[in-house]
Amino acid sequence: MAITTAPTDKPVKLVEPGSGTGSRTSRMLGVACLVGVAVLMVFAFVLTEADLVQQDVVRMIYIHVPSAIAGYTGFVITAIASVMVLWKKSLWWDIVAVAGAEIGLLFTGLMLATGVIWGRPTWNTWWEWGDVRLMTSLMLFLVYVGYLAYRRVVPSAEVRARRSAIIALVGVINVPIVNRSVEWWASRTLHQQSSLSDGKLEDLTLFTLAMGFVVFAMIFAWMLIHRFRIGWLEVQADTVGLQAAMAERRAQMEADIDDAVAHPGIGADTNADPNKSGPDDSGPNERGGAA
Amino acid sequence: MTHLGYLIAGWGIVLVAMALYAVSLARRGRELSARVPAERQRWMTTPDDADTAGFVR
Amino acid sequence: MREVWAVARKDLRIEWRSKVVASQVLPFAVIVLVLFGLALDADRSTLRSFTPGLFWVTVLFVAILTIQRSVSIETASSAFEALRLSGAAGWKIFAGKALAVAAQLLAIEAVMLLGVVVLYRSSFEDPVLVVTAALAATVAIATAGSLYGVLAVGMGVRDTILPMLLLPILAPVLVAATRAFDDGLSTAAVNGWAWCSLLACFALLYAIIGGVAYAVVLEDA
Amino acid sequence: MDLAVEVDQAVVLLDRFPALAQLDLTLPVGSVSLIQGPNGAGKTTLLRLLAGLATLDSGSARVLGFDVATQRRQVRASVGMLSPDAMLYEDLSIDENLSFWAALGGHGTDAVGAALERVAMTGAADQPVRSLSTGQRRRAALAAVAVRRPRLWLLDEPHAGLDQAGRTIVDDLIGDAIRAGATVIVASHELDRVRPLATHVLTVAGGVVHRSEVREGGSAHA
Repeated sequence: MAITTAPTDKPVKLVEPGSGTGSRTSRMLGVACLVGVAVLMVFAFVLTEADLVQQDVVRMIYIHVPSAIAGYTGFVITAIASVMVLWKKSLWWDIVAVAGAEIGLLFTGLMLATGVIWGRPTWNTWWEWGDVRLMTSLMLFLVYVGYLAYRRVVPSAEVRARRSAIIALVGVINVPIVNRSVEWWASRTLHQQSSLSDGKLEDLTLFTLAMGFVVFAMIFAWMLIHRFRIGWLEVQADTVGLQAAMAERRAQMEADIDDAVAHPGIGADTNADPNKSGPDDSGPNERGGAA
Repeated sequence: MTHLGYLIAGWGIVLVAMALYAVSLARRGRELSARVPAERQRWMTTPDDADTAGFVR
Repeated sequence: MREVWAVARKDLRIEWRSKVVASQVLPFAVIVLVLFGLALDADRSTLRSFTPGLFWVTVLFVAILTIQRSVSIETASSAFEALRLSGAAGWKIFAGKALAVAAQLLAIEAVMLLGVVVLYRSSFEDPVLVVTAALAATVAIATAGSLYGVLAVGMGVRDTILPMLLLPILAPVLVAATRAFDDGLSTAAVNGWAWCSLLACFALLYAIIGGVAYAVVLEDA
Repeated sequence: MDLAVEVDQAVVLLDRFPALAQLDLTLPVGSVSLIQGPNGAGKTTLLRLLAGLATLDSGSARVLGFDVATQRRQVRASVGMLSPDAMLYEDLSIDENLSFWAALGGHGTDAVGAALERVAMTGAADQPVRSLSTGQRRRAALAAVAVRRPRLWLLDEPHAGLDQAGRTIVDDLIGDAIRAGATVIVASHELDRVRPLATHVLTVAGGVVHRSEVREGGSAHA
């Protein structure tokens, strides 16, 4: 999985604040993505032949199928990470989960969009209700829209991690049920059975499609790395903010105490008495916040 | 080339959406990294203090 | 099991006293049925052939309201905190809440069935199938709904987030229950019992997931 | 001495606000503690943490030997919390409310009658909570805590809204609890009321225990 190969410059090199989430490796990957897209377009539009039946619109396959694979990969990452959130109780995996969901949602959206556009000239319809893969993808898409919407409204990081993990897993478990119900509902699927295994595709077409997978995998990895780092930075920003808030809170304590000294009888301590200055040694061991 | 409109629409949507998302990622990263001190920007290593990513108990 | 009954009985007793579902949700269900009738014109054959779908879409809307009520019983007086403090196992509270929701939904569905017979001229060709399908679908809706209801607890915007989360999950239930009713009301030639078994699988699955996940949510502070 | 409460460097965040900011606290079993402090000092959050109702963001806390972070269910089952919200269902009678909570916690419903008698609410047992006054609700809520026979009583402003007789009932209940070997923590602004009972007086401010004082002649020594 891409996350484990996410580049860290070792030994750790400190970065300039504000320099973003890029590292040398991720920048190289980014350049490779751009080059990959350009080469893919050359192969897809210039070097490959049009299909006999579908004519030129078959060139859609080089983005549609890789989008589908990338979308599902994102959701698989979210599902695995959600299991890990519940099992290992780790926010690290929560960051992975949300990264997978967001990118998975993007690519699933692109798969649906390209599918709709491709369906019009080939199946003569924008939308086919009975198509199993289409409906399953749509339901998965909606579940993860809900997942991301839900994450926005839960304030506590720990509660958010656990509950959204439940939502993600329930959504995944739901996939086979959706699949089954659509299949029974109207088994008039228009999707071709896997064109890859039938060997129907020509060599160069197959090669270009494989190249599409590689290019999309690189784009996916680049996005996952950067989205993960953003999630990581969000946690760190919270931690930094927390330290400031704690300092403020302690200052507030001082103010409260000063208040009590200045106005004995009101506020905190009505019996402001001489032994205020020192805690009773025989008492339970207390101290205020770390000095 | 047949179906040029469909192809432009499909490829266009994919490339534009991916580019926009990539740009938004870069911008969010830039904004956030300005708020976080450098020693906390090590993505894979966990700083030693307790209040970092993880509610491991 | 004593705790399960205690929770279910408590919710049903509160409903009996407050009549929120009976006086607000039930009339809403009837109104929706009437509105469908108006929207789809007086062409009875159209209305009749759409009956199963209209029926279950209405049930989903009604279920959202019933589940929101079930959640607000606990949040209104911080009773949810008391549930957490009670020490009772999460799955027992879940089962009790889901049972109460299912009972209320079944009562509403009974009235709605009467409504479609009168308003849409539907007829029960296979009453056993209709009842079984309604039972299985209602358990499925109540279990999934109670789980998502508790997930929305503590969110300021739970009234809007609940349908967003719940309805996509319940889409297969809508399909399966509609098809089963197609057979039971003879509006289409399908194998209703096969769909019934899918509903039962769904209900069982969500009862198990719900019990486990509810405990996780209840443990949360 | 057995410890009822051991809190070490506890941080509790309420939507990023540190309600407890590295708070330390230890209290022995059988003690009666008065928590005082200005509004927003963190008194209620401390009680909620000890009840297993707050997320511990860092530090550690043990209640009656159970870890608040990992053994929440055991913690929750052994404490009784009186919170400003009554935690009672408005549409049910007091008796129905108490019987429900008793059944859910696995306690016998026979304790319900005794608890109602203790708070002098037997006459109103069949009235729906909706029709009760603030003071009556408070008494009913106190009875609900008593039914649980908790080992740790967490009372948040127990005297608020109560008349003279009601306040005496609170003091009596605290006495009962101590005699039964329980530990009591009271957060209150009514210092004079609780002070005679208290073995420990804690001042909480800014999310930490600012000062603590052990008093001779508290009810534990009586």
